[in-house]
Amino acid sequence: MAVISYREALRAAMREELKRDDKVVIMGEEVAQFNGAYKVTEGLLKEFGPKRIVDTPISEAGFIGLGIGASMLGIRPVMELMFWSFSYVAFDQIVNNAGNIRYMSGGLINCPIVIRGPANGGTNVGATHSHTPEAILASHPGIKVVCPATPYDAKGLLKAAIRDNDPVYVMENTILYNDKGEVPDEDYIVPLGVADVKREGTDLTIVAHGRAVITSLKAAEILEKEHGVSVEVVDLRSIRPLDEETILASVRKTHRALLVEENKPFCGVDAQVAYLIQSKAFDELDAPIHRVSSIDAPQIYCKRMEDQQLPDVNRVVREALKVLA
Amino acid sequence: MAVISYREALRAAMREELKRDDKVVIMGEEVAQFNGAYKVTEGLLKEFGPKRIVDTPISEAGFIGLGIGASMLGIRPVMELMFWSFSYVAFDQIVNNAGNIRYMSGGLINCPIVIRGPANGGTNVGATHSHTPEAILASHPGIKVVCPATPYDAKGLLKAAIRDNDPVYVMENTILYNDKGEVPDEDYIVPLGVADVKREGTDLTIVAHGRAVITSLKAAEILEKEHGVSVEVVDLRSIRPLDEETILASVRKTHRALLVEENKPFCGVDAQVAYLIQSKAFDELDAPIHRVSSIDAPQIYCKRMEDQQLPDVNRVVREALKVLA
Amino acid sequence: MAKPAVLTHPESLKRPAGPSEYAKDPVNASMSKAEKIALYTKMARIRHFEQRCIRIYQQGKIGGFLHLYVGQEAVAAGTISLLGKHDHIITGYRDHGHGLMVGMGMNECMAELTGRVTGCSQGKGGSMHYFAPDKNYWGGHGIVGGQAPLGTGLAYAVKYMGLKGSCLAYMGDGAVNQGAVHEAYNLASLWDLPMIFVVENNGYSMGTSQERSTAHPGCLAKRAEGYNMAWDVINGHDVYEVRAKTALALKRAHEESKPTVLEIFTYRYFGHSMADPDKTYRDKEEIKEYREKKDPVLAFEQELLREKVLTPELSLQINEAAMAEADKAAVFADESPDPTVADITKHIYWEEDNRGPDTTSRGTIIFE
Amino acid sequence: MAKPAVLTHPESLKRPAGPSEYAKDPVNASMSKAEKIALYTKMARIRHFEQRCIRIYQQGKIGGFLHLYVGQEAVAAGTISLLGKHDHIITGYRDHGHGLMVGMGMNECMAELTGRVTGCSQGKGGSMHYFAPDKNYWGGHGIVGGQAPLGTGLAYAVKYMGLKGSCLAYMGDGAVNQGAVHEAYNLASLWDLPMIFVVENNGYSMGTSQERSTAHPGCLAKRAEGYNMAWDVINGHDVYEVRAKTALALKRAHEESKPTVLEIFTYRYFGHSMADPDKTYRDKEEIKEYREKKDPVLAFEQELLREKVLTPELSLQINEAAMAEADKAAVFADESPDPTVADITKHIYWEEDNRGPDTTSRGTIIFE
Ligand SMILES: Cc1ncc(C[n+]2csc(CCOP(=O)(O)OP(=O)(O)O)c2C)c(N)n1
Ligand SMILES: Cc1ncc(C[n+]2csc(CCOP(=O)(O)OP(=O)(O)O)c2C)c(N)n1
Ligand SMILES: [Mg+2]
Ligand SMILES: [Mg+2]
Repeated sequence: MAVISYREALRAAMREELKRDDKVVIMGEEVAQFNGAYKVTEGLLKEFGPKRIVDTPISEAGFIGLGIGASMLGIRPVMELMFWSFSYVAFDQIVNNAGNIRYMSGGLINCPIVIRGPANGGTNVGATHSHTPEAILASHPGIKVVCPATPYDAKGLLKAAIRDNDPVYVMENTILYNDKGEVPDEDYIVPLGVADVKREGTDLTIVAHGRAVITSLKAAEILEKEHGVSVEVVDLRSIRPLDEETILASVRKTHRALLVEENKPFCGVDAQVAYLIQSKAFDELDAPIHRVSSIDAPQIYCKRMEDQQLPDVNRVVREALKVLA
Repeated sequence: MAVISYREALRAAMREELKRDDKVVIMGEEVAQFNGAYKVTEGLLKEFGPKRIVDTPISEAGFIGLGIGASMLGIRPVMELMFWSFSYVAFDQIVNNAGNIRYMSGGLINCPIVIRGPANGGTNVGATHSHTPEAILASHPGIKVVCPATPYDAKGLLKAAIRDNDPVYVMENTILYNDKGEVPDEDYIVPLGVADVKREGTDLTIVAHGRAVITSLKAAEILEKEHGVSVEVVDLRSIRPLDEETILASVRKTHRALLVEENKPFCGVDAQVAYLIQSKAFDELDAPIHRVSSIDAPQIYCKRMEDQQLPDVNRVVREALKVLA
Repeated sequence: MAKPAVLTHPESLKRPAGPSEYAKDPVNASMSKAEKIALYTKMARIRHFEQRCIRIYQQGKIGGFLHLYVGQEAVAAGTISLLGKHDHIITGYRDHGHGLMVGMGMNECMAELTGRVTGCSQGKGGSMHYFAPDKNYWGGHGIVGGQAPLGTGLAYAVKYMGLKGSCLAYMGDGAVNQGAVHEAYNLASLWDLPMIFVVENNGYSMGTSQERSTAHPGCLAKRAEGYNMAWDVINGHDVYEVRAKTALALKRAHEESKPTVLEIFTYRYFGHSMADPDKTYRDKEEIKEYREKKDPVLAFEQELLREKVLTPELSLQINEAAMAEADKAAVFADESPDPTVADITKHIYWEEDNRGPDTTSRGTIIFE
Repeated sequence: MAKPAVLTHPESLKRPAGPSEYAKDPVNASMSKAEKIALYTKMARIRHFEQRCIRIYQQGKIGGFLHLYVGQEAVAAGTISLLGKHDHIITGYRDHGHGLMVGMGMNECMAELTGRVTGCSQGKGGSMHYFAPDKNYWGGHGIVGGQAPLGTGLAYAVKYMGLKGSCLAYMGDGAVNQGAVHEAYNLASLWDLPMIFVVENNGYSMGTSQERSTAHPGCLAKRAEGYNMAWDVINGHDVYEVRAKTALALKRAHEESKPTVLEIFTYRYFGHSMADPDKTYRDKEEIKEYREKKDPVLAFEQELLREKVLTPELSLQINEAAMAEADKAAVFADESPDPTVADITKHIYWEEDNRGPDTTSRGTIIFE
């Protein structure tokens, strides 16, 4: 197994799928000649040429709508949003066109489209560029959403997404792009809807997704070392479909749950997970479920404060101790 | 007190505020000459003239952005979206411009804008026209959202919204437009963030908003008559701000909660309410919280099935009995 | 800058319909008698289908929107009659005429309106959401202007696959002010896509006359120039003219892979939808004048009578057959079953509808 | 339709800067010596402020984006120097130049970049989000094109209040392909708003040359014709030309309440943002040519030296003062405190920031 970065893992997923299926097209702002705003698509233009790797104007509604239309005829566009925040100017396309057309046509049409790009705070770019729309998109039936936290998952989920015949929205995290991890050389996918127990434990379940998984793993370490608490960390990986069984199995074991996400709290993914747990494992719970989310404000610019706004290791540890109290 | 319709109540709110403050402008598609797609603004053009009541092209991003810009200079636009579903083509304006500009300017700017219109299913118009975005909008700090269920609340909340110095999004329901109720002749407002106990009871708390309140009240009637159960119905009225105290006070009294909304279940408003209750009244709960939402699919066109897809009285009764079991 | 004369809905359009100047255009002259009769038959079928829908609506069998195409038949008929195997179409919510033109049956169309499982979209789409991808018809879209980027994507796919085809995206005169349309214009022109944007200018978007919604330099199609794109304006009351000018755009798409904007002047006789009382924004007189002097179905009938392609008897027969077909479709719709509650959660995801040993997607995807 | 010759970035722009043809234009000829010196000083201040920012960025004190205005100074300087009490401006994320031009201090601007509470937006907005509403400056917007409708709303408000004013909304050459811009064009023209859309065409949107992003009929401003709107193109290396032609648009706004699109050809010397390695999409030679032959600050300096308004000594003094001011601002930013954790939840809602006996809003509005 090679050790590669999250960025390289995403690129490898695209390369392999571009080779496997000539209907796969990479499209987005600056993905080709500029090699990607975050260099995720670096080198692809050179390798696959301008028919497969396509630069677009700054017209998200237009080019994403175009990609969805093309997908109806069997093209498999993998669209890059420079930031998922820009999905707000293409929201109608992303929800109504990709998410509803199968339903409204009584199953006559499907949209095998992937939209990917970073959806995260923590990079000192302010409120309009730091949205994390996984919950609001996943709240629309017809849509699938995944949030990889590691290079392994990034590659496996993106490959699964490209092969999936429904619209799959892949939310990455710029802060993870340089993170390294082991990634198999053989072809593999990570199926959608399968959570991953990233760390086993017995006293407390932490459910997280995206970079919050990394934060939670660090917190689990500290909780173990400094507080003698055995924490299980469940990485959702996929928001919709959601692996309810793995969450519940863990809670049935530990009887306590802390939910961590970098999203804002109101109606975040973890509101739904909290409802799930209390609804299906009510009698198993020894304490109320707690959540750690971003501090509930538009993303602040000041980097030092933004680091506080996002869930950090300290806050997770503190909140975990409250659940354990 | 006059008995007037929900539609008339909304119109009365706008008339009174148009008279009270000459910075108030009504703007939207077909609001003036056509008298409103749903006749909410009927007669206003005649009474106030074309400077105050303005028809727009079909350019939601454009005219809502324009309204937000005008509001920064002190105009108080009350924008009609023919359907809140169309907010998806103006999502960036609605979230980033109206919701974030105060924050990003460090408090130098505020946007006293109201956007109103129907956000509901049940009218046989299919998936793209039946979105209920109260949760996804309210999930963004910077935004306020209210969902009136009665003529009294419709008038009082809309007037409060117009006088509020922040962006307030008023989600109405076309099915309620003809509902009648008592509305005082004197000037009044319903403050944002205050829930209303629409029915008192001791055995079960139903939390609802929008038309689900009406459904829940009917269900409460049946539960009382046919099952001898005393149900308290809490109408949220306001989604953000949220009256957590009233919800918790009711649950502390009844020890059981059923949450009803016409939204889709994943990360709906009631996911957040469920989290709130289990977090702040964990020991008070005698049974898991249940939820009744729309069946989790894009809105179906077939009217008979759409009536099943939405929470109906039977489903609420059935689910209530489960919570009480 | 002086405001140029307004070209939209020019007075000339209202003159009594005479013989078409475009009868001798090669695409029309080359039509066989049978083809002409078939085209007329299709226009008559749209007319009668729509009129039959009114009754169904009035009987309370449709609760939502019903946007009728009566008066605009020559637009769908003229353009779609030219299309070949790799030409695709997509439109807005006023989509019945296009559906019948591509060959959808009246039964499935009628049953969709009343929400039956036998409807073209199994009762899930309704009037605004007809689809027949097997006939290159990609809907039926309810969000104004949303079809423009999608259609541009169909054209992109056709080009990507190396096929000699195109996509026609239809929209109204009000739709041209949606941002998505503008973005699609730029993409189609920038990437040389075989795309035809058809603006069906019926003079109104709901209750807003075109002059009240759109700033333009004489006509809406001319906006194409801002994107270095070809354009034309067409009298949409004359199906021959529609065919002649659309043929040029199709040629441009097929042979040069270049887009075009076509603005077709037309008129709707009924309100925006059946819910529109149609009292605030136009004169009854105006409607009467169009109906009497410019009706596209009658005009084509007259044309074909003059050409001796049609006889009054044959015409009567065609119209009666269309009415009978619509009546039968209404019965079919009435007698068809509804979808079931279990159907509500079908057709959301391809992977769920087609679960098999290869399906990799797991977990909960429908929530409670 | 033949593709017209591309007018954007015409070769003529690259000729060595000579005396300005527009020096004698009334708006320039009528300037006092002091006004000319003040204008030059402002341009020099922008230049030195931006160059000082580079160092701060390189020192790692800015983690996010930093989009520099170096090379484009004459655009903000020329246009904003003409504005009066009821003229408002709004722009995109390349917003420092505009901020300094309306009179923002270097201190608050520099401190905003490093996220200090003394910044113009209290460290909440950053480089892309400068605001000074007291100086009619409405930001600083990060979403490409989003400022166009907002600006149109400012123009609407000015007109609504019966004031003789306007709004200038600045955007880049890439921004013109956003739907929101097109919708704003239509609204501004349809409603006769005192609006000026300024397209700062610097030839590239990030790494995409203008030809690769935009289909156009020779220039971007010409799209205005599709909306029956006036337009003009301007050499943005000559601040006198910018003033002369903008003055006409302002007159149109003030006296006729009509909108204009102005396309101003300009050039940025640095990468799109400091994160752009600037290696894939243009030649170093191209940058060199612009810097050496067309620099707007140097050109204006030369002009004023020729006019004997400026002496080499005075110019040196002005530039040194600007550098010193920028240095001091950098120190100010360094020494300023951060916002606090408690500040994170301030400035979200006006009603919360201004709670008093009259506040009606209750309930939980910030969640955990
Ligand atoms: C984005 C959006 N805004 C508003 C509507 C409501 N609406 C439906 S049709 C229509 C008028 C469209 O007029 P036009 O484009 O001229 O088409 P026509 O109805 O005349 O065929 C409006 C405002 C919508 N469906 N989508
Ligand atoms: C809607 C949206 N899409 C993409 C971006 C990312 N982005 C920021 S600036 C930019 C290029 C804009 O170029 P141009 O309009 O020419 O302005 P310039 O940077 O040259 O001043 C892009 C793609 C964004 N901020 N917003
Ligand atoms: Mg129309
Ligand atoms: Mg540029």
